[in-house]
This record gives sequence, C-alpha cells and structure tokens, in this order.
Amino acid sequence: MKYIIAIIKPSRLDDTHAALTEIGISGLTVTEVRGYGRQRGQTEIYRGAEYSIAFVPKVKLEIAVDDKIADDVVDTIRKAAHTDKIGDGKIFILDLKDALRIRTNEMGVDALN
Amino acid sequence: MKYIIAIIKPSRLDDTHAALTEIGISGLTVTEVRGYGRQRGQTEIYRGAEYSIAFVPKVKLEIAVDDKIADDVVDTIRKAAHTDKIGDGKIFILDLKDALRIRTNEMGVDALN
Amino acid sequence: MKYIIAIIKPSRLDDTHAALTEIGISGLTVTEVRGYGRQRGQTEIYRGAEYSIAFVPKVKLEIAVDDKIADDVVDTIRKAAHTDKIGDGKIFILDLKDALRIRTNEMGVDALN
Amino acid sequence: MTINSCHVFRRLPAVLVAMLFPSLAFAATDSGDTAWILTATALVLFMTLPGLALFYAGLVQSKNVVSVLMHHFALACILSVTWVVLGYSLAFSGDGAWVGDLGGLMMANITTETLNGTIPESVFAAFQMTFAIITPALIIGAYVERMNFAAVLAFSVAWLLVVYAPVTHWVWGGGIMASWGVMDFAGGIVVHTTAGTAALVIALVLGKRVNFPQSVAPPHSPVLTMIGASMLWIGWFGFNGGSALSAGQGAGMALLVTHIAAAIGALVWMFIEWFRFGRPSVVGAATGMVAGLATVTPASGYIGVPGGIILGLGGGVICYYAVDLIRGKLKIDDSLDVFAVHGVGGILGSLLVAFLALEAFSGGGLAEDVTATGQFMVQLSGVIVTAIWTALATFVILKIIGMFTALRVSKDVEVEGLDLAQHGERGYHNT
Amino acid sequence: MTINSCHVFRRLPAVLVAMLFPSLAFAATDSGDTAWILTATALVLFMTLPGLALFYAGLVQSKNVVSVLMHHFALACILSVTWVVLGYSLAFSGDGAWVGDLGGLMMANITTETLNGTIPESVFAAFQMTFAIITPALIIGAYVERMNFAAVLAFSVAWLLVVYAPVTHWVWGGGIMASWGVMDFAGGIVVHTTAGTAALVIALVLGKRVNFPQSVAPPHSPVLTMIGASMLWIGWFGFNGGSALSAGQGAGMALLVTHIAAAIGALVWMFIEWFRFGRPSVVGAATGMVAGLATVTPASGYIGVPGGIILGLGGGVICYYAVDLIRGKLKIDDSLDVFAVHGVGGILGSLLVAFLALEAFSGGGLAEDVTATGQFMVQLSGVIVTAIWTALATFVILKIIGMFTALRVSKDVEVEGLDLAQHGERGYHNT
Amino acid sequence: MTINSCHVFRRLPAVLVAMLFPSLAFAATDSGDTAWILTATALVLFMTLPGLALFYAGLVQSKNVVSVLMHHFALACILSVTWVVLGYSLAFSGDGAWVGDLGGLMMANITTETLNGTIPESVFAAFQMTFAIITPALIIGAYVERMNFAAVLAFSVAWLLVVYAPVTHWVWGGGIMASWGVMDFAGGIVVHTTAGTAALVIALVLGKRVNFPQSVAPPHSPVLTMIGASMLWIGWFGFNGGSALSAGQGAGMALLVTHIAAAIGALVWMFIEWFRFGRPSVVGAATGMVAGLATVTPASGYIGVPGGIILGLGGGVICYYAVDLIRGKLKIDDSLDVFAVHGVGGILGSLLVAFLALEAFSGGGLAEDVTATGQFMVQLSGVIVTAIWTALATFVILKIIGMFTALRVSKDVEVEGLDLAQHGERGYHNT
Ligand SMILES: Nc1ncnc2c1ncn2[C@@H]1O[C@H](COP(=O)(O)OP(=O)(O)O)[C@@H](O)[C@H]1O
Ligand SMILES: Nc1ncnc2c1ncn2[C@@H]1O[C@H](COP(=O)(O)OP(=O)(O)O)[C@@H](O)[C@H]1O
Ligand SMILES: Nc1ncnc2c1ncn2[C@@H]1O[C@H](COP(=O)(O)OP(=O)(O)O)[C@@H](O)[C@H]1O
Repeated sequence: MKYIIAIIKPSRLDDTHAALTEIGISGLTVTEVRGYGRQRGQTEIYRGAEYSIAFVPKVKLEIAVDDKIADDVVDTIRKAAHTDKIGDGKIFILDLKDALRIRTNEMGVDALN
Repeated sequence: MKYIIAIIKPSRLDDTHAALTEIGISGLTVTEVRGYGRQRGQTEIYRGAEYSIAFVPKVKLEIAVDDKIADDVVDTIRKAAHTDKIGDGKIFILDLKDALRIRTNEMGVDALN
Repeated sequence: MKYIIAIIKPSRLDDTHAALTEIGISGLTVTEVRGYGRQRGQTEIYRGAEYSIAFVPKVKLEIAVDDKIADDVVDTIRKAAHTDKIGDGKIFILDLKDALRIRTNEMGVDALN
Repeated sequence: MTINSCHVFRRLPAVLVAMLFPSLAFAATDSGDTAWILTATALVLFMTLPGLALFYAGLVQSKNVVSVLMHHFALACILSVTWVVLGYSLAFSGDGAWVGDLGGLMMANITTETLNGTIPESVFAAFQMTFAIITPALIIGAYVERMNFAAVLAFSVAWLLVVYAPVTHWVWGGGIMASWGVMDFAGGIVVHTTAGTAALVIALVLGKRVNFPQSVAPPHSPVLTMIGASMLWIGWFGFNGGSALSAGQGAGMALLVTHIAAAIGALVWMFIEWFRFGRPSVVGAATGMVAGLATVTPASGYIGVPGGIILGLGGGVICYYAVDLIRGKLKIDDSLDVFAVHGVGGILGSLLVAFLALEAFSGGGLAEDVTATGQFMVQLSGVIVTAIWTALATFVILKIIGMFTALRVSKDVEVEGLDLAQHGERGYHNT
Repeated sequence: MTINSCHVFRRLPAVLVAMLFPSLAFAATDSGDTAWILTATALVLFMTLPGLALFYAGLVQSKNVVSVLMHHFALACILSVTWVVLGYSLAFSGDGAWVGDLGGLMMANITTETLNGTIPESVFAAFQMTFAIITPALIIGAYVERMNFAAVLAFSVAWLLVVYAPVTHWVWGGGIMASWGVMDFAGGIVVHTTAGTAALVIALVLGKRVNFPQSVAPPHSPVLTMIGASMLWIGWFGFNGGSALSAGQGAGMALLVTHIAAAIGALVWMFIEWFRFGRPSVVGAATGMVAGLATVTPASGYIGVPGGIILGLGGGVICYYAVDLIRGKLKIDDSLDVFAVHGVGGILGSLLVAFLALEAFSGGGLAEDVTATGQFMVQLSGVIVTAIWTALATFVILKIIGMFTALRVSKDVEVEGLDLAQHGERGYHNT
Repeated sequence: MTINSCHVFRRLPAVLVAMLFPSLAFAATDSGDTAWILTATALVLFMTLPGLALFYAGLVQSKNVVSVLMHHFALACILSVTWVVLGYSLAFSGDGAWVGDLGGLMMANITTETLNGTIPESVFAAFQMTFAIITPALIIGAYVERMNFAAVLAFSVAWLLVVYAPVTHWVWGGGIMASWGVMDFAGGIVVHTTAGTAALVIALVLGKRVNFPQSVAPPHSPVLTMIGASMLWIGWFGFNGGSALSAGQGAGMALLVTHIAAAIGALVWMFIEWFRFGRPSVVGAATGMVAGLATVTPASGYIGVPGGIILGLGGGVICYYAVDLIRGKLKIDDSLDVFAVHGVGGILGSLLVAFLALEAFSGGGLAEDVTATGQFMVQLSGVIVTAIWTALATFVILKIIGMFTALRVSKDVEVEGLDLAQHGERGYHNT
C-alpha cells in the first residue's frame, strides 16, 4: 500500500476531491497547512508599511491506497489540481506498512475502502 | 521504529490520550483535520436551503514508537477510539527510519521517550 | 529521498525557516499542531479553578529532500530549533518513494527544488 | 420624519414656550427632543458601523471578510463627505418637485441658530446623514465577493446623488411624492425600495460569483452575523423611533411596533425553517428579523400594535419565499438577498400602511378625506416610480463606471479572495 | 421603577407645566425623560442582544456557540410576543394582590395618549419588555450545552407568565410586595432572585453535562466573553439608570453607584484570583463585574456612593465563594453560575439595601416610620416568598414540559455539539 | 465642557424657569440635557469597553489578545475607583491654579441636590469619569505585548493622579490654563496630548519588543480592529457632543464636525495607502479615522463644518507621516502608534483651533479682544506645558514603579505570549 501526501492550492480542493471520488476513492483526510516554495507569499499592508508573508495557505491531502491504484490516484490529483501556475504543489508517495479500520478491526487493503 | 498515524473522532481524543498514557506512551502530536469517508458530513442550513458538508471534523494522532510496542499502541488506540459507528477512523503504520530529540541530540529509540 | 518531519516550538519557526533557506532548502510545509510530551501544558484559570491543558502548541515542518542533503537538513533544524529547554521537539525521518511537481509533472528529486 | 408626522406628534413644551414668549419661539430647541435625535444619530450610524458590516461579513467566506468590512467603512466615510458637500442640499434645500437645489452646498447654511422643528438643524442633518450612509451600504449585500473596490466607491457616490438624494427630496424634502401624500415614516420607499431595486440590477449587471449556485459556501461566521443582527435591531430603534424627530408619543409607539415586527419576523422565519428542515438556524432568525424590520419601517409612525404584528407576520413569510424565488429558483446572485429581504419587505410595508394606519387597526388614521384605497394607490405609485427610476439610474451609473474601471475583480482574485488582493489584509491570522 | 422612586425623583418641569396649565397636565410627556427611557430601552435590549449572548457564548465550547446565541435570539423574539400579548397585562394591569388582570391583553389599552408618569405608556411598556426578555435569558447559563431547543422555548414562555409576570406585579405592579413596602429599584428580587433560583432548579432537574465535573473545557473564547461583559456594563446604565423612569437626579445617582459597584466587584474577583493563582483572568474580572452589578441593582436608586462601594465589595467576595461552593463543592452543574452570581448577588443586595439606604450611608432614607431592621424583615420576606414560588413553579413547568418533549438532547448530540444537530450551523468555518 | 462653552451654549428652558421662578432656579436640572449626558456617559464608557480594547486587541498577536483586553477592563475598574476616591476631587474641587483640593474626597459632596449647570453633579462626575478611564487606556497601545500587568495597574493609577487629574484641573477645573483662556473643548490637551506624550516616554523607557522592528507581525484580527474602530466612532459622538454638557445647538454642531473629521481622516489615510501600495486597508482607514477624531476633539465645540473638514484633512495627512517617522524611521516601538496618532492629532487640533474658531471659518469666534495669533500662543503654551509635565511625571512614575516590580515581563513570557503567563487564558480555543 502507498501513503500519498499531496500539497495543493485550497481553491483546487473541491475539484480534486470530486475527481478522486469519480475514480472510486472513498476516503481521504484534509489538513489546512501553510507552504513555502517558489511561490512567494503575498504582502500585507500595515499602517504605512508592507509586510511580506513567507507562507501561503495550502491544503494537504492524505490518502492511503492499494498499490494497484496508486499511480491512478497520483495522476488524478495532478490533473485536477493543475492550474499551470507556480505554487500548484507536490505529491509525495510513501510506503504504507499496514492499515486498520477502527470500527471493524479490518486490516490491510480491506481497511481502506 | 514505526510512525503511527491515527485518524479518530474528536470526541474520542481525551479517552484515547488517557489510554495511551496508561500504556506508557509519553509523547504524541495532534492535528485538527477534516475527513472524508463513508461517514457523510452533516448538512447545514442557510436561508431556506440545506448545504451538505463533504468533510467531517477529525483528529489526527501521530506517534513514533519502537517496533516492539507498535502493536500494543495500535491496539490501545483501536479500543479507546472505538464507538462502533461509521466514521470511527483508521490507523496507518509507516516505517520510521530515524528519530532525533532536538534538545539532547539523542537519536533512534532514545529520542522517543 | 527522505521525508523529514520536525515538531518544533512555534517561537522557533522563523529562525528555523531562515536557517533552512540559507542551506538552500527552497520548499517546505508547515502545520499548526498540538503536542504532548515531557513538557506539560500550562494551566488555565476559569472562575476559581485551574484547568491543566494536556497539549502545548507546536509547529510541524515537513520537508522532502534528496538523500544527500538529509543529514544536513536535520542538523540545521536541530541547531535552529534548539533552546535547550524541555519541549524543543523531535525530528522524524521517513523514506520517500517518489515525488511529483504538479505544475510540471517532474518526478523524483527534480520535483523537489 | 415627514412633515405630517411632525405635526401629529409635536410636543407640548415647545408650544408652551411659544405661548409664553412668542418672540423666542423661533429659536427654541427642545433639549429632550434634541437628546433623543443625537442618540438616534449614534444608533443609526451604529447600524452600519459595525452592525450591517458584521451582519454581511459573517455571511461571506472568510477570504472576503475584510473586503466586506472595508466596503462598509469606506462607504460610511465617502458618503458622509458626499452628503455634506452636495447630498443634503439636493435632498432638503429648496422646493423643487424632483430635486433640491444647491442652496445648501457644503452645509453652509447650517449654523448654531438654524432649527428643524424643535431640534438644531445640525442634528437633523447628521441624523439624515446616517440614512444616506446605510442605504447604499445595504446594496453591498448584492455584490460581495466579486465587485472591484474602486467601482464600489464610484458607484455608491454616484448613486447617492442620482438616486438617494432625489428620492429623499420627493418624499421627505417636500418634493413630488410629499405633495401626493405618500406615507413613508422611516424609509420603506426612500431606503428599502431604492436599495432593494438597485441590488437586483447590480446583481444582474455584475453576474454571478464563480461558484454560484453549485457550491456556495455557507456563512463563515454565524457569530458575526448574529452580533451584527443584534446591533441592527437596537439601531433600528433610532432609525424608526428617531424618525419622529422628537421624544414623545410618536417615537414611543414607533419603537414599540418596530420591536414587535422584528420579533415576529424572526419567529416566522425560524418556524418555517424548523418545519422544513427540523433545525431552526440563527442566520435564518436574524434574516427574518431584518425582514420584519424592513417591512415595518415605512409604517412605524402611523400604526399601532396590531399593525406591527401583521407587518412582522407578512414580512417574515413573504420575504422567506422571495429568497427562495430569487436566489433558489431564478438563480439571481443577489448574494445576500438584499432585494428579497429589504426590497420586498420595504415595498410590502409601504403598501400595507394604507390599511394598517386606519383606526380600525389602532393606527393613527389617514389624512382627512383620504380613503384606504386612495392611499394605497398613492403608495403604489410612489413605489413604482421609485423602483423604475432606481433601476434605470442604477443601470446607467454602472455602465458609465464600467467604461472607466473594471466592475468585477479578475477570476483569480475572486478565487483567492478579495481580502489580500484588494486590501492587503487577511481577516484572521494564526499568529 | 417603583411608585416610591417616582415620587422621590419627580422632576420639576412636569410640575411646572401642571402649575401653569392644570388642564394640560394630564397629557404632558416630558421629552427629556422620554428621551432617556427610549435610550434605556435600547440599552437594556443591548444587554441581551448581543451582550449576554456573547458573555455566555464565550464561556461554552465552540461546538455550542451557535446554540447559545440562538437561545438568546429566539428568547428575545418569543418573549417579546408573550409580553405584548399577555405578560404586560398580567404584570401591570389591574390591582390584584397576586397577579394583574387581562385588561391589557395585546397591549390594547396603550395609545398615543396614555402615560406612565411623565413618559408615554408605550415607552414604559417597551422598557419593561426588555426586562422580561433578559430575566429568562439569564437562566440560559444554567442549561447550556445540553437542553433541547424546543424545551428552551416552551419553558421560557411558561416561566415568563407563571413566574416573572406575577412577581413583577407583586413588586412593581402595585401587588402584595409593593404594599409591604419592599424596596427593589431595578430587579434584585424581580430579576435576579427569580432567575437565580430557577437556574438552580433547572440545573438539578436537567442533571450534569456528560463531562462535568471531570473535564469541563475552559471558555472557548474569552474574547467574546469580554465583549459581552462590556456590553452588559454599558447596558446596565439603562437597566438601573432607566429604572428611575426619568432623566434627573435619581437616574444620575443610580448610574454612578451602579458603575462603582461594577468596578469594585470586578477588582475584588481579580485580586482574589491573583492571590490564589498568581494570574488574574479576564473572565474572572468580568464575572466579578456581573456580581457587583447584580448586587447593586435592587439598591441602585436608594443609595449613595458609600453604598455602591459596599455592595461592590460584598457582591464580589460572596459571589466568588458561592461559585466555589455550588460548582466546586456541591458539584451542581449550574453551568455558567447563574445562581452563584446573579441569584446570590441579587439577594444580597436586596437584603443590604435596608441598611445602605439609610442616610448614615448617604442613602435616600427609608420610608417614614420604618426602621432598618423592619425594612430588612420586609426584604427578607420578599426574597423568601419569591424564591419559594420560583422554585416550585420552575419545577412544575419543567415536569409538565418533560411530558411533551425531551428536556435534554441525546448524549450523542451533546458530545457532537448542539450547533449542527439542533441548528444546522457551525460557529466558525474554515472557508 | 469648559466654562466658556457652557456659557455659549446655555439653553433656553433653564433660563425660562429661572425667569418664572427665580427661587427654584438653583435646583433645576434640565431633563433633556441630563438625558443626553447620561447617554454620553454610556457612549464614552463604550469607547473603552469594548471599543478601544478591541481596536488595540486586533492589532497585536493572538497570543496577547487576552492581555490587551484585560488591560482595558482592569483599568476601567481601578481607575473608576481612583477617580471616585481621589481623582475627581483633585480635578474639580476647589480653585487652586495647579491642582484641586481634597474637598471632594470619595465624592462625598455629591448628593441628589448638587448640580453642574443644568445636569445633576452625579452625572457630570460620571461623565468625567469615563474620560479619566479612556485617557490612561489610550496609553496601553504603547506598551502592549511586553509590560508586566502589575506595573500596568500601578502606573495607570499613579498617572491618573499625577498627570491626568491636575491637567484636567488646569484646563477644565478652573485652574491655570482656564485662566489663560486655553480652548480645549473635549480633550486635545487634557486627553490626547497627555496620553500621546506618556506613550512616547513609556515606549522609550520600556524598550522595544523582541521582534521589533525586524519581524513585527501584522494585526492578528482586522475584524476586531474594525469593530473597535466603529465603536470608537459612535462613542466619540458622546465624547465631543457630550462635552457641551447640554443637548442643544452646541452638542449638535460638535457631533456634526466630529463626524466629518472622522470620515475625512479615514479617507485621507485610505487614499495615501492606495496610492503607495495599490491596496487600501481597513486597519489603515480605521487609523485615519482615529487621527481625524483626535484632531477635531479640542476644536469640536468651537468650529463649523469647514473647520471639521480641514482638521480631518490635516489630522489624516500629518498623523500618517508621523507614524512613518516614529515607528518607521526613528524605530521607536510605540507599538500601536499612540503618540503619532493621538498625540500628534490632539496637538495639531489644539493649535489649529485658534484659527478655525474664527467666524471666517464659520466658527463660533474667539473670546472678545483675543486675536487668532494671541490664542495660538495660548494654545501653544498649553500644549508645551502639558507635554513637559506629562513627560517628566511619566518618567519618574515609571522609575519609581520599576523599583518595586518589573516593568517588563521576561523574554520567555514575551515570546510565549502574555495571555497564558499573566492571565491563565488563551484568546481562542479549538474546543
Ligand atoms: N521540498 C518540499 N517538501 C515539502 N513540501 C514542499 C516542498 N517543496 C514545496 N513544498 C510545498 O509545495 C508547495 C508548492 O511549491 P512551490 O515551490 O511554491 O510551487 P511548485 O510546486 O509549483 O513548484 C509549497 O507551498 C509547499 O507547501
Ligand atoms: N483511504 C484513506 N486515506 C486516508 N484517510 C482516510 C482514508 N479512508 C478514510 N480516511 C479517514 O478516516 C475517516 C473515517 O473513515 P470513514 O470511511 O468515514 O469511516 P470508517 O473508518 O468507520 O470506515 C475519514 O473521515 C478520513 O479522515
Ligand atoms: N513519540 C512521539 N511521537 C510523535 N510526536 C512526539 C513524540 N514524542 C514527542 N512528540 C512531540 O514532540 C514534542 C516535544 O516533546 P517533549 O517530550 O515535550 O520534549 P522534548 O522533545 O524536549 O523531549 C511534543 O509536544 C510532541 O508534539
């Protein structure tokens, strides 16, 4: 199994979520995060001065998936989150040793969907 | 070492935390997240219309543990977070290569407790 | 590649970020989290009673890096986040299988910087 | 606020002074009346700052909260200046049928001697100024989350001069509608019909928000909305009660019926929601309250308790279904339902006053020789003429401004939120 | 507010008018008095909306913030209607000893001619209505985070009619306690004893919150609580100052002593916390302020500056330890300490006024031939009779309502929070 | 508020009563005037609680929001007591040139008979108390995020007695500056010059915040700041309008020019930001509003509409560049720009009033035989003497307090935030 972490633009969350649902992903977890990268934070005004904000708001998706569909999931996220502008974000893929559904005690791939 | 990620219901946080403390877990990290899964988000009312919320509030626990106690920790979380209702959440287990305590520069298992 | 997760004190974020930028790290992701560890939460007052708060505010950094510079990054965080007081935090190092830049479709190390 | 109402409720002490010292009478301010209108001025400004600002700000997404607050704040400032320089004169100077004259430019005629009834003219002008602020501010609800700030300012200033000031003159400044005998105690026509109509036109001209109607986000902060609604309720005591321009029976009864209509409007909305969805919401109750208040406004100085009850009921029910119609069925993105709540409510009250002012409903009665149907036709004419002029003028103003600056922000800015892009601020920080 | 106080503080101009034109005197409203009571009406409504609502909302968990706001908002609406239809009549119509009559149903007798003292009766009725709103609203603090919304509404309406209106009649409506000579300027008995006692009973009948007392969460927003507390303080000027029903020496002194007691109550609480925990909290200071205000309320029109100081001190200290006792020791989940703060404070002030009204304390003095001890016994009787009736009636109302609808929400709803389950809203969104 | 102003704006009815019944005249309160000053008292307290508290709280980091609110709340309490016990006497009792006497200790002389002009003395004393609260509260902006709470309290109490009360006596209590003929209608010298100067001194004595100026965080909540600013605006109607001490022409014109200056100050700031950065901010507009208000304050009772416009413009522009100078260039950490906005604005208005009061600017005119230049020199002397005394006294008070308790919190506490460490509370919770 793979543990996929995607950092995307908040404004792409709804579409990405919809696209994932379409390919049958039935579970994921979302966190509000702040990102630093090539996309620079905007500046804020405060009483006659501009302050630059190092971090920009991003959204992190975490999705545990079976190895078989990992590529498909990555591809789907990539397409849905894509705006072709700096700051579109990254997808990271980690190995997932095991998973467990708390309600039923199912393990492994069975826990995921 | 293992890096355990558990997504649970916010209302189970206190009990789960207490249960983990009891088995000697002395460190963990908590994040407010939003989850999507079989449990559907509730609907909200806004001026004559209902809106369904895709995501439900969840809490994410991250706990780095020695391999020896990983199973025990997973089990403890499972029991404490269990309510037997849809949406109880998942536990994910990843491999942890290394750990370091910033204060003392201890590495590996020593950094964990 | 490595996926480095660091839990540090919020007050060390700016300096740590600056130190990482200096060694050429051009991307990272930050999350507000709450931590439980040896450092105990402060107490709060409410109408004639003190309540102890189990969790203290922490900040989580996530940085995906090439294996070659992983040690350097860990070291830089350690130094910058260090205050020599309990609660300075931890650094966790996981294996990263793959990475992808959404904008350009670059993969692997190329996606990181 | 109308000349009628002043006559009806003229208070005793001024009369007394006049009888004792005829030569002094012209100069007599009544300290009690003045105290109340000073207070009412504060209350009505409070309705906009921060009342309406919070009410609206809570309803949008958090990435636009600063922009909504800024719209209100900046309008309060720029419209005050517009009012002082030109608006007051156009509304209240001279006796043209259609518009005032330039005799009161820069409020040059107001001194510490001039009076309006029993209060200093400075107080009257300031009180009226707070109405000239909140009316264009009501329209904000139609264009939140997408209108360009420069266009917001330009539109509001022009609209104040071309729509609000003349209509005020027609009704309260001794103009054409005053001569028809239109009854509008505190602004069913002057405030709510104009603002509501303009909201509809601006919503159509600007177009919908990018995510409307598929995925409109629910209010980001019912807390702010509830705080704002409470302030609107309190402030409306000054709005309607102050429109008596004196602190006597007229103000008292206006306050009482205003309060009743607010309470009933809110309850109606709450129970409809409860019935339909099983869960009454605080945003719903607050909206019903505003509907009740808008509806009672034109009638508040002419009716008794039964009138207040009926207008609360009518306003609550009809505005509820108006929201459904405009936003739900017609898919017009009058984003915060300005027309459906203020426009519809204000019009409803402006028409019903013809009947509810009758003594049969414990009202103060109509003018001599006027029948309820006759008055109703007068009211209807007033509403229609005002709505037509407002719609036309609003449309033309927008088209002209559109030649000089963008009416809408870019799609990118709309998606990212107006706060950072237009104002360099975020509503809520983590640090 | 009492007939006594009206006599003491009757103002000159009305007298003057009466002397000059006896035939007009019956119809004379005083514009200054009216201006102040109109303002005071706005101030007291402001205490509930949004003052008390925010004060309480900040103290609960964020998953219940909407429900607390909604309780206040809905009560303000439904109790206004109840007051208009029936409550006002039961409290102020007729001269029965125990309850008013039905002569004032629907406020049908109030016209633009009727007076109360020197102000229009419409203003008096509206001012009293704001008291009839806030008193049941105070009780909300006892049942937050667990009571079922339908039961909240039903209970509050019934309680207004069965407890509040009669007690008001006893004390201020010329009923039995007025004839005993009970002194209650602005509601130590009528408002605070009734609300406090009811809170205790409802807390016992409903039972504790699931997490009480092991893991009660601290206030989710001291910011909201502080804002609400500030509004309560400001609004209390209208509550106590307005109870003079005129704008003269009586109102002035009431405002001054009210302010002093608030300030001292807050300081007392703050210094106790500082001493015990090393850290004075804003929620603590705000609570002490409310304690001081509740304590001074019954006395505010009868005392001088020294009385204000003593009541602030007494209220601060005694309410602090009452909280400790009720919530800390007895583990009664009167969740936001309504009895310990309002009840105890109001009773304390109602008893001490017998002494502090003496001229020795710069007070206005007692009625002729009345000793401090005699007055004290009268006050004690008033408090006891009111508390007993309130306790009984509250208990019975709850039991009856419990036959028709659940008093509490289910445990699941309580754990998930009332906001979404009962109102379909969340207090704070991310978007 | 000055004796002058009372004369100018003395109202008719009191005169009337005096003519009819000379023997009663001494005892006549005017109910209208009293109603307005009761209201104004509520409005000015509202400026501090929660107005200024929110305005300042929104500008700091979220880890210090409770501490800022607590500073305001605790100061309101402790300064009220200080005022009652000693401050009022030092300011308004006796006729010394430099300071009052102890004749009014504990407000012992205030009864329900004593008057100030046409209002009860209790109302005058309470109204003045609200000024004695807000002036030290303004200084909070200089020391937020680092000053030790115990030192905050001690400093403010001492400062009230050593700086505020005497200066009030000089200007409004019949002291030395009153005899010079200094014009200060509502506190350009008494309030803003003193608070501004003290802010500068305290900023220098305390030193900078650890992260100043490299990484100052932007305001954590423009929403709170905007709410607070709105309340300041509304409340300022009571501040300046109430300083007429009557409800007549004087109050009306003061309110009108106050409003205009606020609006223009805000617009000036907004347009400068728009021009410089392309994005006008709500915090900027609110700051400009305060600058306009501070600037118009000393002049508000003496000028006409043109004066209001000029002071709004002048205050907006000059305070904007003063912020740049003090915080930007000189790197003085007067954290929320108290001197640059209040001090500079108040001084500017105190000087310009000498010209703007002329009839050429539609002002009320200067005293007989006084030229504008002559008046200007008087004003300048007033400002300079006040600034010098304030600076000296502030410095000495801080040094003395520094012997008994730490003026600043430890660096650790500053980094972690004052809220938990000093008050055991956090502003915002997750639960
Ligand atoms: N090495 C990294 N490790 C973790 N997160 C990263 C890394 N690089 C970038 N990110 C995240 O991805 C977001 C987008 O990256 P950025 O460089 O701005 O644009 P792009 O993805 O288009 O190159 C950043 O805001 C940050 O949250
Ligand atoms: N594949 C997944 N990857 C990551 N998180 C998941 C995944 N599936 C579910 N979750 C998380 O677990 C939570 C509970 O899952 P859900 O399907 O609602 O109930 P259950 O765990 O009882 O099957 C979700 O809200 C989501 O946060
Ligand atoms: N085993 C663990 N797994 C995950 N996070 C941990 C673990 N132990 C500690 N942490 C995180 O590190 C933070 C600091 O740990 P703590 O024990 O308080 O101090 P120190 O790092 O100085 O030993 C905690 O607040 C928590 O967020």
